[in-house]
Order: sequence, then structure tokens, then C-alpha cells
Amino acid sequence: MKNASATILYNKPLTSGYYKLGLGWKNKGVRPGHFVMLRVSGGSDPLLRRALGVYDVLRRGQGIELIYKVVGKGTTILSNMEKGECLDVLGPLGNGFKKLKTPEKLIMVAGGVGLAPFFMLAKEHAKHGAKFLMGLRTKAEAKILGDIKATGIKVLCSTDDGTLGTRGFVTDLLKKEVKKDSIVYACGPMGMLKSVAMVAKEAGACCYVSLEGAMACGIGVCLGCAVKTYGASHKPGDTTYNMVCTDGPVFNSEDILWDELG
Amino acid sequence: MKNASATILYNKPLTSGYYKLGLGWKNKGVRPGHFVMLRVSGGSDPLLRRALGVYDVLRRGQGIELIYKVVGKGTTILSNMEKGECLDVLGPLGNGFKKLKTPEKLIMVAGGVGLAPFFMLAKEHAKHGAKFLMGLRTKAEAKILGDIKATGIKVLCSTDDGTLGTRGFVTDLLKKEVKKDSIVYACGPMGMLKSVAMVAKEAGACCYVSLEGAMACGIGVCLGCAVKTYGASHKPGDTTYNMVCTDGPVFNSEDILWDELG
Amino acid sequence: MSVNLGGGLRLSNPVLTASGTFGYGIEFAPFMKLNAIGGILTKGLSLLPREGNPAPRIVETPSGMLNSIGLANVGVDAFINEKLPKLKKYKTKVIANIFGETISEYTKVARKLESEKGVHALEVNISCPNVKKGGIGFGTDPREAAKVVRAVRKVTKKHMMVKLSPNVTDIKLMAKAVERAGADSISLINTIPGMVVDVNKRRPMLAMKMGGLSGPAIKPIAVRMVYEVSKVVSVPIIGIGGIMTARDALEFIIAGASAVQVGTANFVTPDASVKVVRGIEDYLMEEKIGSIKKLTGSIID
Amino acid sequence: MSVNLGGGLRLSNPVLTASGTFGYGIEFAPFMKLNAIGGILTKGLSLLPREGNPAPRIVETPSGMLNSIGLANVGVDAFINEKLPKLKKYKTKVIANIFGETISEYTKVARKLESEKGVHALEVNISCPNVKKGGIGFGTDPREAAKVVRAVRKVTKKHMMVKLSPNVTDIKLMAKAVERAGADSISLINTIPGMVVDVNKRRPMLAMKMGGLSGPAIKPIAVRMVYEVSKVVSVPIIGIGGIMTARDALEFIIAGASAVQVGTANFVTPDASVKVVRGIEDYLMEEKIGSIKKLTGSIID
Ligand SMILES: Cc1cc2nc3c(=O)[nH]c(=O)nc-3n(C[C@H](O)[C@H](O)[C@H](O)COP(=O)(O)OP(=O)(O)OC[C@H]3O[C@@H](n4cnc5c(N)ncnc54)[C@H](O)[C@@H]3O)c2cc1C
Ligand SMILES: Cc1cc2nc3c(=O)[nH]c(=O)nc-3n(C[C@H](O)[C@H](O)[C@H](O)COP(=O)(O)OP(=O)(O)OC[C@H]3O[C@@H](n4cnc5c(N)ncnc54)[C@H](O)[C@@H]3O)c2cc1C
Ligand SMILES: Cc1cc2nc3c(=O)[nH]c(=O)nc-3n(C[C@H](O)[C@H](O)[C@H](O)COP(=O)(O)O)c2cc1C
Ligand SMILES: Cc1cc2nc3c(=O)[nH]c(=O)nc-3n(C[C@H](O)[C@H](O)[C@H](O)COP(=O)(O)O)c2cc1C
Ligand code: FES
Ligand code: FES
Repeated sequence: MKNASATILYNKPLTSGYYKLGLGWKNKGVRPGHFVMLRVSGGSDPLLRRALGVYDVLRRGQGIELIYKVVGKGTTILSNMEKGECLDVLGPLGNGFKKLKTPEKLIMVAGGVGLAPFFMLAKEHAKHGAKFLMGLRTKAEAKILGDIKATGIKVLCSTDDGTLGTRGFVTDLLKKEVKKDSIVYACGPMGMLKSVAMVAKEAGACCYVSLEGAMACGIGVCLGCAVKTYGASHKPGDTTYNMVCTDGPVFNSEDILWDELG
Repeated sequence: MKNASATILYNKPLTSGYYKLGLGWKNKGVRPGHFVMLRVSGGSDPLLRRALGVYDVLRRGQGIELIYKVVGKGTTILSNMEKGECLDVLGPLGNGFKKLKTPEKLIMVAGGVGLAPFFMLAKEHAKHGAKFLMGLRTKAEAKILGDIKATGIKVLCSTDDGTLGTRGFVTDLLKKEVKKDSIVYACGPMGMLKSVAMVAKEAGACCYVSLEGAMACGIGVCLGCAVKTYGASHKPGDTTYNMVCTDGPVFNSEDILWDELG
Repeated sequence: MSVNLGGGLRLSNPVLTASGTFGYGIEFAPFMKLNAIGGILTKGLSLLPREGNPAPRIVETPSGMLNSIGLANVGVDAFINEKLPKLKKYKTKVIANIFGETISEYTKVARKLESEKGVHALEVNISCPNVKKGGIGFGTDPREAAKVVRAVRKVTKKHMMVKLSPNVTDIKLMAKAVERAGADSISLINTIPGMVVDVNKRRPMLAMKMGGLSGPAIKPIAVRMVYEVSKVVSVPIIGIGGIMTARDALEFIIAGASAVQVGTANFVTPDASVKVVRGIEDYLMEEKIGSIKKLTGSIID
Repeated sequence: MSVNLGGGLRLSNPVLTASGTFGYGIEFAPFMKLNAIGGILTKGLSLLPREGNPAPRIVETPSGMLNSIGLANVGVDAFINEKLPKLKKYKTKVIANIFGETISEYTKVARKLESEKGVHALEVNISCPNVKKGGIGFGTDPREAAKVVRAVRKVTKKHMMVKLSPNVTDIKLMAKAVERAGADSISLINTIPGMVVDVNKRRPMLAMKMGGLSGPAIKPIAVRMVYEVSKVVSVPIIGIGGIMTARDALEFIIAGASAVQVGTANFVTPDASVKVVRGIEDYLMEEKIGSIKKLTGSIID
């Protein structure tokens, strides 16, 4: 874990507001599900760093690659930065996804930019027969799937408008694919994660979700990114707060009090 | 007077932190001494616009050229902007220098980036025998004089370190050049302007100075850029505040209460 | 988009410009249609002209600025004779912001404006932090505030808006006091006292040492105060503080404001107020909300 | 660079880290030398562990942020048993920030810490705006504040720093009250209550509706309050509020602070506090100033 200045190697638009960002930032031990926090301005507007998942490790740990979607002030500034510019990167942060004993049972479920933590897993587990389910809004966005498809993993898509794959929600795909012994890893909008957790639960499958939460520090000190979880006993009364940045962002979906989430 | 988005035509470093900025910004009636206010950030840090004098009018009023020195947050951001980017420009603002009846008597005195309002005057009055006195820190900065020298106007330089022209202050040059019927126009740091005003006064010459002052609006409404001036009677008790942005930035040096200036 | 603030003041839309940030109105005619906004607050008017404070009077701060203008203004007479006539050709409402160092100065200024048809309402500034002798005492003590408001109430039949200072422990007490004393509406917030030090010179940046903080930096404080006040008064509230965009204005309206004032933003973007009007219109359309009234205080809390 | 704050507290330099922004200290060891700063303020400690408020707990604002963490902490016992031992190997001073919902809770926490050698001072937080029942009453009433301070004074021989809330009409009255009640030093400011509205959902952004504003946005207010307080008390003042750089810290020191606390900046740049230390050193050297003491309150006003 470190905070260090990184040089932008490339920062290229993919499609529909998605960008791919390469950073010269030495690292070791980065695992799928880890994230970093970027400082996108030298001034105080915006003040806080932005959290982005690590998409890939470059050049044997000499750099990292991220995928982001432009949604607000910080990501807009980021999208205007150019090759050669520098920015502060704090990381690697978070717990990451667990190492799998039965990777052939893995079903990854991603919504939009939620695919970020799965590229490394796809590379690793394509050969084991893991599956990748992706929810998109429309066919045009499918360009962000290029890398993942190239791993040879089995990819199934849903789109809101039916222009690619099944029309509807990615959870509809999951319903068909999930089995009792599946291991579901999910990342995407809160609403999607909640549905994924329910589908997995109904099927009796294990489910891990990568959560998002408003963050100030990323290192467990501001206590801002709290998420309500069940304590060890898992009884209704026994609840506590966990921090998305250090206890997560990956949680066992059974531990989350879903109704308490924004 | 208008506020309109302008495209950056070029933004090139000159020397020692000085930049030349070309803006596609239609205008008419811009005169020497006018200034504009640039919005260098879309966000709120920095919040306020930055004032820069108009250096030249481009392409028959299709654009303007400015010269600026990087001194702080706003000018640093500006220096990182690139050709093709847009920014809001408010102007032309201020009163500008008066039209001259006897341009052959004109002595322009500039300190550093204070040369900005004089290039247009130099172009116009080189042929009339006007003079241009310039105070620099060191020879390396002389590159910013290129355009003005090219007008053929008589240029005299002083440098702090003696590497070019006379060693010392530009006011030492002025002392030698100024006559009773001279018309002195000056722009530069406050300390320099004060000395220029004194030298001119001693010589019995007319002196107009272009002042700087912390500005929020540039259009006379915030009342922030006040400068204390003598009233019509010019008696010690009869003083008032003028606004640098609308009553100035060019003032008759006799009207200023110099001791009240920061 | 029209809004009835009661006491005879109806605005074509809920966007006003804040006192001291819009001159006497006419200065903005080159940049925008003055009729596109609900109304204009004048620079604070006093009985006699005031020169204001020594310079420097302003300094930038993170997402904000400090000012110590010192309530410089042409005086109420010159306003009536020289400024007001120029505003007559516009339909936008003119609200005169008034202040005094004594209660009798307040009432004298109010009386002079009473017969002016071109003045549609008064905003009583009990809160300016820049005048040593003046406003601040009224602005931070509910009883003193009530005295001023009652006195002005007696001499004006126009809509009387009362502008509060944020520089108090409990803004609700101030709001209740001025409501009881006869305010038709309450506007808040004025600037927050602040200071910047010039580290090189080891002096305050402002000649008067302190100034009033305005701009986006204070917005969360202002929204909170509007929300608090909306729970305890029944007169309309006008939200002020750091409004740069329509979304900022909507925060205030949803939190409880019937109208808003755009201040510092006028310096940054001269037609900021018009953009706020348009943005609110768009929002109402997109969200299918019939009127501003329905949005006011619609916060789910 | 060393600073004697009296009451037995001597710092190797005037830079501390603010409570609630530096965890229990040890979390920052990967990013900086903890010994490079004068001291560490712990997260606010209560008698029993506290879970804190529902999420969302933070939201960004222009040049600032709101938090409604709700004083979540491990409790004083767990602090002593689990956190404090890890800090023992560092030479930096450890100052325990304490709070309670009643006076007896304050004194109980203070008593538990009294015998801990690793705790070099207490900071009594009378000002946290996030606890409904708790701090705020003490923080905005001079008499209530004095009661808490006197009570803690009786049970501690350690240096007692008292932390003030800015949410008052006159900060000078609060400062004088806690000085008289036995404070060895006064730290200010805590956060300012604020609110952000989610315009799409028409809800407050924070689950608790309001939170405390921190960061550069509040710096001018904080500097002003430090300046005001420095004119009326004789105990040392510790400046807090929006310090991101050495120049920010120097503003506070020149205005009257003997030391400073770096808060929100720790989130943005984990080693911000060390950079502040170095920047102050450079400044003293360049300006040929022999000690921080000479700089404190050196403002030409
Ligand atoms: C652990 C983690 C991993 C993430 N990985 C990715 C990724 O790989 N690619 C990607 O595009 N996005 C990712 N996000 C979301 C990303 O952080 C936000 O989209 C981004 O912060 C938005 O910033 P903004 O200034 O553009 O938006 P604004 O809406 O202007 O941001 C305002 C504030 O809200 C916060 N915020 C806004 N959206 C989110 C969000 N969804 N989650 C958390 N905080 C938010 C911002 O950080 C900021 O503080 C991740 C978030 C987390 C917590
Ligand atoms: C009428 C006028 C014409 C000017 N013309 C030129 C020009 O042609 N070329 C040029 O390089 N500079 C010019 N200046 C000065 C220029 O405005 C400042 O250098 C610039 O604002 C500095 O901004 P900053 O953010 O880089 O510095 P910072 O120091 O970070 O600025 C902080 C604040 O102080 C204000 N400020 C800082 N320096 C000055 C100054 N000297 N005068 C007024 N306000 C200041 C800024 O506007 C800002 O609000 C002019 C100033 C005025 C008033
Ligand atoms: C330069 C300046 C001058 C002001 N003058 C006055 C004034 O004369 N009377 C008054 O009631 N408020 C005055 N104000 C306060 C504003 O009307 C407004 O309440 C405050 O600036 C907060 O809004 P903002 O953040 O949108 O600027 C002034 C503000 C500024 C910045
Ligand atoms: C997330 C967060 C948590 C805080 N928790 C505490 C606390 O437990 N006790 C306390 O006295 N102050 C607390 N504060 C206030 C800070 O110590 C400090 O007074 C305030 O943030 C202003 O400084 P800054 O602008 O540098 O952050 C907290 C501030 C933040 C941002
Ligand atoms: S972001 Fe600060 S604790 Fe998680
Ligand atoms: S800058 Fe606003 S009056 Fe001159």
C-alpha cells in the first residue's frame, strides 16, 4: 500500500463515455477486486480522491490499467487528462476477491463499468470454464467487452434495449446459469447487486459482491464508507458496520443488510 | 462588452514563465489598456476570473492576443491549457489609454508583464518617435520584447542584474528621458508605478498609470477593486474611491493617493 | 414558474440576484435579459452615501471569496433619483436592500422608498458583518432584530423581506423573532465572517482584516440553515449562499425555500441567474412537477 | 521547531493530526514517519464503543466535505488495550480526544486514560455536532462548557486541550469560559453543521440529514476565529480547519496559533501532515525566524 505519483501512459475513450487508463505505477501483489484512489485535481475542487478498481496489471507490475465511466466532475476531469500528465495514486486498496478452489464453478456478473475487477479473473479462469455475464444498456457499449471476450471465456450478454444478447436484466441470465454449487462474483450498480444476491440465495449458491460507497480516505480511517453487516451470529439483532474500503469492497452477500443500503 | 466562450488558438511559452495566448474571440473597439477577464476553471477552485490586459487584436477583430506571467494558481492552470480548448472571456473592460494628440512626446514605461498594454501603442506610435522603456530582471526575459522591438520603436532596457541595458531600475532610465512636456504611460508593479509617478511629477510631465487591483467582477458591481483618489478639487480632504475595473485601470497619476495603496 | 411571496410580492420566477452582487441592476443589461429573472436586489442602501472601506476589499478563498466592501453605496436619495428611473422600463421586480446604523436610519430609508412605485419590496439587512457600529448587533440578537423589523414594518406597506446573518448559535431563534415582528418573508444567509492572512507580509489580506465569506464554500451551511428555518416559520424563505447552478438553487428549494438569490456567481458568470432560471424550468419539466410551490420543502426527511 | 504548550505538553514541532481524520495513528505508518509530526489526536473516544450513524456518512462539497460519522469509535477500553500499545514505539505525542453524553461519561473516560503513560494529553471535545443527545449542548453554551472542563480538570493532571465548536455567535465567550475553567490550551475549530440535498431523489445526501463541514472551504472562518480567540485568552491556541499545506498552517500560526492540526487533508494526501512540517521549516529558514514562538501571533494588524 502506497501513495505515489503515476504518469499517464494512455487515456483513451472506448465507447459511450467509457475510458481506459494506463498508469505507470509500480506495484506488487495486486489482486482482482483491489482498487486504487486517484487524485484528479491539484486544487480543492474536487477535494476528495476517486476510487477505481484495478482492471489489469501492466508490464509485470510496472503499471496498472483501469476502466472508468464518466459520470461526474472527477471522472470528467480525468477524461481530459493526457498521456504524460501525472496524478497521485493510492493503493492497492481493499480485500479483493478470494482465491478460488473450484474456479470452474465461477459465474461473474457485471453491470456496466462493474466489469472492471473481472478482467484479471477472466484471464485466469477462462481455461477452467468460468462464465461471464454482462448487463449493458445497449449494443454500442459492447466494445468494453473486447478484452474479456479475447480471453476465450464464455460471455453472455443482456441489454436493456435488446440490441445485443437477451433483452432485460443480467439477473435473468443469472437465473438460468446459476446452480447450487455456483460461486457468484458480482460488481455493478447497487440495485443489480441486490437482485444478484437474491437470485444466488434462491439457488443456494455462494455469492460475493463488490460494493461501492462514498469514500473519503480509502484506508479505513474516516469511517465514511460504512455498510451495515450481520455480526458473526448472523442473527437479526447482531449487526455492525463494516468499512467498504478495508473490510471490502468484496463482501459475502449474506453478510450485507441489503435493506439498509441506499 | 460581452461574455463569450473563446477557443484557444495558441498558448506558447515565451521565456521565464511568460506565455503568449491567442484566443478566437470576436471584438471591436478594443483599445490599448483594455483588459479581459478569463475563467480558467469550470469548477470553483479557483472561483474568480483572472484579469489580463489585451496585448494585440488578431485578424481584424476575430481574436485577441494576451501575454501573461505564471504567478499563482490561475495562471498555472492557464499555462496548462492547450490549443482547441475553450474558456469564457469577459470584455473588453476598463477605460484604456487616452488617444494622444502629441504621440511624439510619449514615453511608455513597463515593468515585466506590464508591457502588455503597450504593444498596440508601440505599433501605432513608433513612427511618431515615441519611446519604450522596459524594466526586466535579467537578459533572458528580453525575449518578451521581440514584438515591440520589431515595431521599430526606440527601446531602452534596464535589468536588475545588469545583464542587459542599464543595471538598476527602469525609473533611472525614465529620469534621463523625461521632459516637462513628456507624456508618460506606465504599467507594472505597484512599487514601480509609484516611482514612475514621482519621477514624472518632479519633471513636471503628465503621467498615466495602469493599475492592478484584486478584482471579482471586472464590471463595477462588486466594488472590490477600489483605489483611493482625489476628488475634483484635488485638496487633501476631498477624496473618494474609484474602481480600477471601470474608472481605470488607467488613471492620471496625480489623482491617486499613492500612500494608501498596498 | 411564478411565485407568490405574499405581502403583495409576486415574482415571475423564483430567481433573484443577491444584494451587493448585482450593482443597481442596470450594469447587467449588456449580458442578459433583466426581465428573465424574478427580481433584482439592489446594493444595500443607507440614508447617506457611503464610501466603503479601504482596499484591498476582496480576496479569493477556496471555492469562495471574502469581501469587506463596507456597504459602500450611493445613498437612498441618489438611488431614487439616478438608478431607479433606469430600471423602470424593465418588468423584473426591484427589491431595495436597506440598512442603517440605528433604527431611525432604517425607518428613514424605508420611508423614502415607500412612495416609489418602482420599488416592489424591501429587504431589511440586519446582518452585514462589515460595519463596526452598525448591523451586527441587530443581526445576532433576536430582540434587537425584532425591534428593527417592527420599526420598519410600521413605515412600509410593501413586502418586507428580512435578511438573516448566519453568525449565530441558533438561526431558528432569529427567524422566529423576525417572523413575529412582521416579516413577510425571510432571506438567508448573508456572508460568514472570515479572514485570510498574507503569509509573506504577515498581515491580514484585507485592509479591514476580516470580511464576509460567500460563494460555493458556504452552500452546505446555507442549505442547512434554510432547512432548519423552514421547520419553524410559516412565511416564505428565500435561500442564498453559493448558488452557481440550477441544481444548487434546487437544493435550497427542495430544502424549503420559495425563492433563491444568486450572489457571487454573478461575478463569475454575469448571466448566471438566467441560467439558473432555465435550469429550474428544465428540471420541473423533466420531473413533471407543475409548480415551484410543489417543490418547495418537498424534501423527504 | 519544538513547541511548549504548557501543562506538561512539549511537541517536537507544531503539527498535529486532527481527531477523526487519522484513525488511531498506526494506520498512517505505511505512508509517513509518525515521528516526523508533533503529535497525533486519536479518534474521539467514549466510555463504551460506538457504532456510529447509518450510511451515507460523507458527501463531498465545494472545497470541503460533510461527515456524519456519529463519533464511531472502539471505546476507551479497547483503545487502551488494542490501539495504544502499537503507538508506544513511536516518539510522537499521543493526545486522546474524548467525549461523552454526560459530564460523568467525560470524567470516566478521562480517569481511565489518566494512568496511561502512552497518552500525553487529553483533548476534550465539547463540540461534536453529530450526536443528538451529546456534545452540542456543551459546545454552544459557555456555562455548560465550563462545567465539563472543570469536571475533567479535576480528574486529570495531563495537559488538557479543549476543542471548540464554531457554531456559536461569539467564539470569544466560549474560549474565555473554558480558559477560566482550567483548559491548558484551546483547539479550534471543529466542523460546521451543513447539509447537501440530492436533487434527483429529493432527499438529504446523508442518512442523518446533516453533517459537519470540514476542509479548505472553512479555512477563512477558522483563521478568523483563531485570531479572535488569540486576543482574549492567554493559553496556547491550536488552529484547525482546512489546512492542506504549510502556507495554510502558517496563516493560523501568524494569526495566533501555537500549533495546528491537519484534518481532512490526511484523506487527500496521507502524508500531508509531514509536508506541512517541512514547509514550515523551510519558511522559518527563508524568513530567518528562530522559533515558532516568534511567529505565533506575529500578525501586523
Ligand atoms: C471500490 C470502488 C471501486 C470502483 N471502481 C470503479 C471502476 O473501476 N470504474 C468506474 O468507472 N467507477 C468505479 N467506481 C465508482 C467511481 O468511484 C465513481 O464513479 C467516481 O467516484 C465518480 O466521481 P465523479 O466525480 O465523476 O462523480 P460525482 O458524482 O461528481 O462524484 C461526487 C462524489 O460522489 C462519489 N461517488 C460518485 N459516484 C460514486 C460511486 N458509484 N461509488 C462511490 N462513490 C461515488 C465521488 O467519489 C465523489 O466523492 C468505484 C467505486 C468504488 C467505491
Ligand atoms: C487590469 C489588470 C490587467 C492585468 N493584465 C495582466 C497581463 O496582461 N498579464 C499578466 O500576466 N498579468 C496581468 N494582470 C495580473 C493578473 O491578473 C494576475 O497575475 C493574475 O490574476 C494572477 O492569478 P493567479 O491565480 O495566477 O495568482 P494568485 O496569486 O493565485 O491569485 C490569487 C488572487 O489574487 C488575484 N491577483 C493575483 N495577482 C494579482 C495582480 N497582480 N493584480 C490583480 N489581482 C491579482 C487573482 O486574480 C486571484 O483572485 C492584470 C491585472 C489587472 C487587474
Ligand atoms: C461583494 C459583496 C457585497 C455584498 N453586499 C451586500 C449588501 O450590501 N447587503 C446585503 O444584504 N448583502 C450583501 N452581500 C451578501 C450577498 O447578498 C449574499 O447574501 C452572500 O454573498 C451569499 O450569497 P452568495 O454565496 O451567492 O454570494 C454582499 C456579498 C458580496 C460578495
Ligand atoms: C470524518 C471526520 C471525523 C471527525 N471526527 C472527529 C472526532 O471524533 N472528534 C473531534 O473532536 N473532531 C472530529 N472531526 C473534526 C476534525 O478533527 C477537525 O476539527 C475538522 O475536520 C476541521 O479540520 P479540517 O478542515 O482540517 O478537517 C472529524 C472530522 C472529520 C472530517
Ligand atoms: S473511505 Fe475512509 S473508512 Fe473507508
Ligand atoms: S472588480 Fe468588481 S468593481 Fe471592480
